[in-house]
Amino acid sequence: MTAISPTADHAAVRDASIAIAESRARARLRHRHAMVIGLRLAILIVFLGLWELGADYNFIDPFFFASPSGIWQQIWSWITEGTSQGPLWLQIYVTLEETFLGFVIGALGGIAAGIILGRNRLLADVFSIYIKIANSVPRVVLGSVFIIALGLGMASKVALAVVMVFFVVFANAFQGVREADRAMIANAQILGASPFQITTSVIIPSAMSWILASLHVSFGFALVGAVVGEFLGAKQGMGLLISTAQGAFNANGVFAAMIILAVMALVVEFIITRFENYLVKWRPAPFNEQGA
Amino acid sequence: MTAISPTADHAAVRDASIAIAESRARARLRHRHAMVIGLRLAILIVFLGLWELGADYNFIDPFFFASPSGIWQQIWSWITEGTSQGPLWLQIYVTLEETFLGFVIGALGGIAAGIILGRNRLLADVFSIYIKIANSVPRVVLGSVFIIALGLGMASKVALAVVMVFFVVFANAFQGVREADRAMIANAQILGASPFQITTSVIIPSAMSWILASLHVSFGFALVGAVVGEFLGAKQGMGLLISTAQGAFNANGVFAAMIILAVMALVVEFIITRFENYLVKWRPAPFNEQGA
Amino acid sequence: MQLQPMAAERLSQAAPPANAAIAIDDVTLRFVTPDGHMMTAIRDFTMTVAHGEFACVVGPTGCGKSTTLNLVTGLLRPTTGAVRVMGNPVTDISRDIGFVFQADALFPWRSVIDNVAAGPLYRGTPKAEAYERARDWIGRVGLGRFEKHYPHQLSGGMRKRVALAQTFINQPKILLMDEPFSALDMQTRTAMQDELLGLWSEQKSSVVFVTHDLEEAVALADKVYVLTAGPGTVKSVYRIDLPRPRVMADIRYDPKFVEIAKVIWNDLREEVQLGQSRTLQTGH
Amino acid sequence: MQLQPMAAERLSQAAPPANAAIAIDDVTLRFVTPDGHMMTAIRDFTMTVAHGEFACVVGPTGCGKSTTLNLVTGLLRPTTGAVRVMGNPVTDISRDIGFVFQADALFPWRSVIDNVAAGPLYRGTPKAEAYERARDWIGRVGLGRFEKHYPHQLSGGMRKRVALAQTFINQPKILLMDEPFSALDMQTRTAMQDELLGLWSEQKSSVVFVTHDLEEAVALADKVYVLTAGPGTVKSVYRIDLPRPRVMADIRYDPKFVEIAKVIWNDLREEVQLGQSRTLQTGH
Amino acid sequence: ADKITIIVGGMEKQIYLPAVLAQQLGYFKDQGLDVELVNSRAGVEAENELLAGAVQGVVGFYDHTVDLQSKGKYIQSIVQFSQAPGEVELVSAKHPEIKSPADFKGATLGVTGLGSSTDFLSQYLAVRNGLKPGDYTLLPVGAGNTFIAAVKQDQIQAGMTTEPTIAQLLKTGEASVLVDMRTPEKTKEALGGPYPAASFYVQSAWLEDHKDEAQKLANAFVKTMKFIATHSAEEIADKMPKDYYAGNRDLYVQGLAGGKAMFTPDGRMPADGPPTVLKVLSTFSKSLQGKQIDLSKTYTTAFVDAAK
Ligand SMILES: Nc1ncnc2c1ncn2[C@@H]1O[C@H](COP(=O)(O)OP(=O)(O)OP(=O)(O)O)[C@@H](O)[C@H]1O
Ligand SMILES: Nc1ncnc2c1ncn2[C@@H]1O[C@H](COP(=O)(O)OP(=O)(O)OP(=O)(O)O)[C@@H](O)[C@H]1O
Ligand SMILES: [Mg+2]
Ligand SMILES: [Mg+2]
Repeated sequence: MTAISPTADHAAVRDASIAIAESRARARLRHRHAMVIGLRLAILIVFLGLWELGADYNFIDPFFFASPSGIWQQIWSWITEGTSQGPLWLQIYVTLEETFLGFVIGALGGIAAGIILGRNRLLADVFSIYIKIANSVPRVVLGSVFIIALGLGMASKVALAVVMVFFVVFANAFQGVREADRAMIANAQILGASPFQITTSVIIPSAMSWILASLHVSFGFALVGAVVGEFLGAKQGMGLLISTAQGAFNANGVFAAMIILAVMALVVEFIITRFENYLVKWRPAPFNEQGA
Repeated sequence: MTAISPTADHAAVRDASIAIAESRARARLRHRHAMVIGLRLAILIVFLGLWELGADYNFIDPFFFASPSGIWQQIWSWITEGTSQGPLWLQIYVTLEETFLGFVIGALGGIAAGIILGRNRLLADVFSIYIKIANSVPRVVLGSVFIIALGLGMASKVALAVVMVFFVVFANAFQGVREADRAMIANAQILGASPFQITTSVIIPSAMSWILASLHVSFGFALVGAVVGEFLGAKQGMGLLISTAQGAFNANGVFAAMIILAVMALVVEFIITRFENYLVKWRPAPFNEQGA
Repeated sequence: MQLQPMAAERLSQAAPPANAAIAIDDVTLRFVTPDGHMMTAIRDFTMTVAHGEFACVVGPTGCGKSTTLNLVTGLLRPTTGAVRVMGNPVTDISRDIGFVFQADALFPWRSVIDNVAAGPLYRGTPKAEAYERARDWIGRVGLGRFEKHYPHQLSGGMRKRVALAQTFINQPKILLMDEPFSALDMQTRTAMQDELLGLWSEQKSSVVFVTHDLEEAVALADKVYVLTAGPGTVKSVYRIDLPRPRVMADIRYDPKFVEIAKVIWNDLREEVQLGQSRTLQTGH
Repeated sequence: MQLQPMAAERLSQAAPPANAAIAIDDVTLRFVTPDGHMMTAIRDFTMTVAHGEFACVVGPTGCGKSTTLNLVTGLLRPTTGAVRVMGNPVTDISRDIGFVFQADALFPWRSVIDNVAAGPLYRGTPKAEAYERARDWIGRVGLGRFEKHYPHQLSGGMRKRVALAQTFINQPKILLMDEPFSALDMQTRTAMQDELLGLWSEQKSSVVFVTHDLEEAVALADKVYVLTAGPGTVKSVYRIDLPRPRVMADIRYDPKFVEIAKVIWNDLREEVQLGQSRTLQTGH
Repeated sequence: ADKITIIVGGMEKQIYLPAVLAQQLGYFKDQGLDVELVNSRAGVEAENELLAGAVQGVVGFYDHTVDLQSKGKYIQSIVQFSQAPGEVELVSAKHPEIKSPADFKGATLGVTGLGSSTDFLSQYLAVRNGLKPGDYTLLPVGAGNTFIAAVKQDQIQAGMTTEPTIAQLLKTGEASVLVDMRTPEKTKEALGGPYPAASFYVQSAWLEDHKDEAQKLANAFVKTMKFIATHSAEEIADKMPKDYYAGNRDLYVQGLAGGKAMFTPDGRMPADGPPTVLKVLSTFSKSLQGKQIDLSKTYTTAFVDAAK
């Protein structure tokens, strides 16, 4: 057998080249990040530019479709002078509160229902038909039913947000539970897990990416629910702002409110993504993104 | 070594007992099916019974919440005498056509966008933010924009159904693509699959249960979108029927229309489930449901 | 030399002794095949494992070994016949059992130590104690440096060792193992075998061990079941009366061992060839 | 007897011959561990496989064998160093390669025959021909009766054989196999080995074969790489000059075979023990 | 003839009844017109469609013509259906202390939507009775069920709405009439002049090139107005689709009998109507402030005058 310890020289060369390789990899990552941001901005600028030009030259009628500069003026005047219903931040706060409550209740309800029905075949067979019926009810009609039943306060908007969120989350949680690996469930069972422990330690983690996928889309839905609720009758909120602007043929106002809603959605989206990255850190990276 | 062929006697006994065991298993299945149907009906009857009684004794105000008997009379009169807008089947047909078109376009668009963005990290990083923005736009406001841009005809309802469906399907297709097993993708790649072949033969099949889960919930959404569109302005359709009934304080009419919508949703749901069972017949049954 | 096929055990239709740890009594199990027909996976299968007995199962691939283990755990139900564990009919998945699956069944979202500690935690062991025992077992399977790794960051053999630690830590009274060592190199395998025998003799547990390595089977077992090519049934049963404790590194050189292995090997080869010719006939 | 470690090959820092089928040149690969540190999986790894050469890789579990194969396929990229296949640097996943994964990578939604026919269909073979060839290969791996079954309806060994057929049917110029036969019984394994050798000599392909079974390695290979315990690097390389064609059923009784195996075994054991003591040290 | 599409801001609403009635009586066909009625309850939608040129006419409130002119969009009423808004300020039975708009101080007033005519009229009533904006709160509650629920839940103490919500609340006794604007006389009393409301209007630019169609439409509508003036509520209800009173026919007839007086007998705009509207609107509508409105461009009686 030959001596196989590498010469000290070679080890030093290797370590140096690894350091270089790693700093190169980091630089690549930074560069990519900058490119993504750049591209996003480019798209945004091109889009807004075309819109503004279109509005200026009347390809796009600003009476109907507003114009970026008009929208910006509207937002600025809301910020500085407040809206007809009071300060802008209050409108945002009211809508956000309704949305958030509706989102949390709807998501928890959807997850719970999804898990219970996903774990119990008989319940699923019996009840899923009723869930499907409920899902076919037009939300706008439900809106008036909620206003009749719950009044014009926050409750009816929250309820509308809940019904927007519930079905999406339910459908995914249900399917996520059904997709849980049967060998893994069997393993947990044999290791001594009670049905409840199986649910918490196997079913929920494996349905997690399903649930998270539905949360991404359903926060937007909760927002829509709250705004529609405010549309039907409210004292405060972004929905009322839109409705008033519509009534006054103020397209800039309508689009300005929608942009504020979009920013709200993006902020929450960012938080959900953070949460998701925390939860799924155990996940393998795709091949090729793996070695350092 | 001993002779090990079983005696003819024993083989006969075995075959007979297998036959018995199998017929027992079939009987169990039939019995279970009957029980499920029975339970569903029981729930329905109890629910309708309580509703009717509540309406009779005025716990539930039938002026707002209708009553099962009134709803039935309304449906019957629509069937026999037609509605103020023409025969009932025409309303159903109009709404179904809008819904169906919206569903198909939205679902195909969502699947395509989900697959493209799911397969291409750069595109996903750049565009997903815009998809999130779009998803936060209240559908009712979009409805007005569509009506301005597309007119009061079918197009605006279809567009509204599309935007109800697109985001749910997109979110799931996107995540489904991301979840595709990396070893399986690598295997296909090594076996010689082009990127397109990988998409069709690995990515789509493994994202299929994600996509199907979203289709289940999103047909209901498409229906809602079409109805909301009709609410905003239409000359035919179930949404107009609801709107007229609401305007005439005809709670029975509102609920009757919603029940018709639910039946439509269930029929389509049944078809989707059939399709799903066909597509996922390769799937392992959970343990314990496996042996015959 | 008492080396004799105990095929009588298979042929006798008398109920197995009530006090057996595992009793599979004349079981047939059929699956529905893709074309809607029924396929018999195992047929007229009878097998008894006494308390504290170590049984190995060998047989050609696809003959029904994993199916048999799944019957004992309750993951599959027999079409006809009865399966009893500790004298009770198997109705649900039993907690007395330890099962090392043939395929990977680790929890991918749990690190190595969380995977190994799962069993004790499920069974209500206090957290500190559970993790201490988990750490001990991780050391025993040689993964001390990988406590915090997730399963996808381990090699195939390492994952298998995590699965072993996960099962062993529960010190099950009944231990079922489906080709547990086939992904390990010879040296690690020997160490694991010693670990297994230690656990077994300490706990007086009953073991059913499926393997393709006949020498491994003979080295470990009290009793070796040879199955026929699928639909599987017991072809012969051999009692291995090599003295215990056995030292895995040395036992292969025992002449008695070599002789036993040869006899069983001849029996098995006959069966495997039969199975092969049968599948090849219907090849295309 | 020319049995000599060719360790010189490892130590030489000269670039491998440009005409080699596979050339791994002084590669180091590091992973990020869960606690954010870097872990070196393989280090200063150099390996050359000539056209038509059959190389086996043995080493303790977790030493980096699968990682090495993944480098050749392009699934992983080296941190430093270069990997060349057929003289070209590996930039993407190559279609010239056949790879039998260590874990299951069959398509669960495709029946056995659709799985096996996948490769030819991807490569544009007409459907009828692809299925005909698939049927042929299914027969060769002894699964004729299971054409229509889905993977979850097969036993572990059957699935592995489907994977083999899936790879072999492409008749790849470069064949990488990660413990392909460990789930098979001895008889089936021998048949598969013969099948592999037949394919190899017919196609003149280059093979890298990872196994834990040293005897299998010696029986099959032209060259055996022995790796050190992780971070893996080449410890020694042995050239096996047993005459070909080799008949798997008989070669184990060749005295030269026994001698070679013993020498390599001693070399390997030393390494495995080292690896074990190292992990046990840091055990807890 | 080309198809003419007309949006009706709620086909089942009694204030817009002439549109559907004309269709039911076949008057459009008699004129050789192919008219299609489209329902759209949101007024804004209707105007937008009209301005976008997707439809030819709208049946809606006259005040929109004024409002739109302030935004540089010209539409004009060619047939005036009503000379009273057909709206009523109702007061909840729970609040007998509110005896006139002067008692609105501290109250929450229900309106169908902010920026709607109920909004402006409610405020106008309050201001006319000596209150300042800010003394009361406006709450948009929609019409119909949600309005009734808001009264029941005491979320609004008073509110302005139209038939059949009025009849429904009066029937159950949950509210009573505070200010009635269903007849021209009472409207004059409340607002100081007639308040032209439901009307048929078209885009001015369209009118230029389609005098012929406009005339035929005016003919049909004027004939309808005459029919209404010469028939009882009962007879009119018989002509309407059943779904419009599916809830309760008696109620519908009763409401129609009470509200029939708001309709003009001949479709002609009352001369002192437009100034009243401008007065009400310019008190509150921000968009009108500081704008010069040419009322003569918001309506024309030329077609009604020529109607045979
Ligand atoms: N779900 C199923 N549906 C249909 N057939 C099945 C199913 N599961 C197993 N089988 C069949 O049952 C037989 C026995 O399978 P089993 O997994 O028990 O084999 P095994 O002895 O463990 O083989 P191996 O050594 O390869 O693991 C095989 O022929 C297999 O095809
Ligand atoms: N994604 C990863 N992240 C971190 N470490 C990894 C990852 N993949 C592999 N490793 C580490 O790399 C080393 C080599 O793994 P590899 O799978 O190549 O071993 P192997 O030689 O194939 O072992 P076996 O014989 O058990 O299959 C192991 O220590 C493993 O923990
Ligand atoms: Mg098996
Ligand atoms: Mg490996």
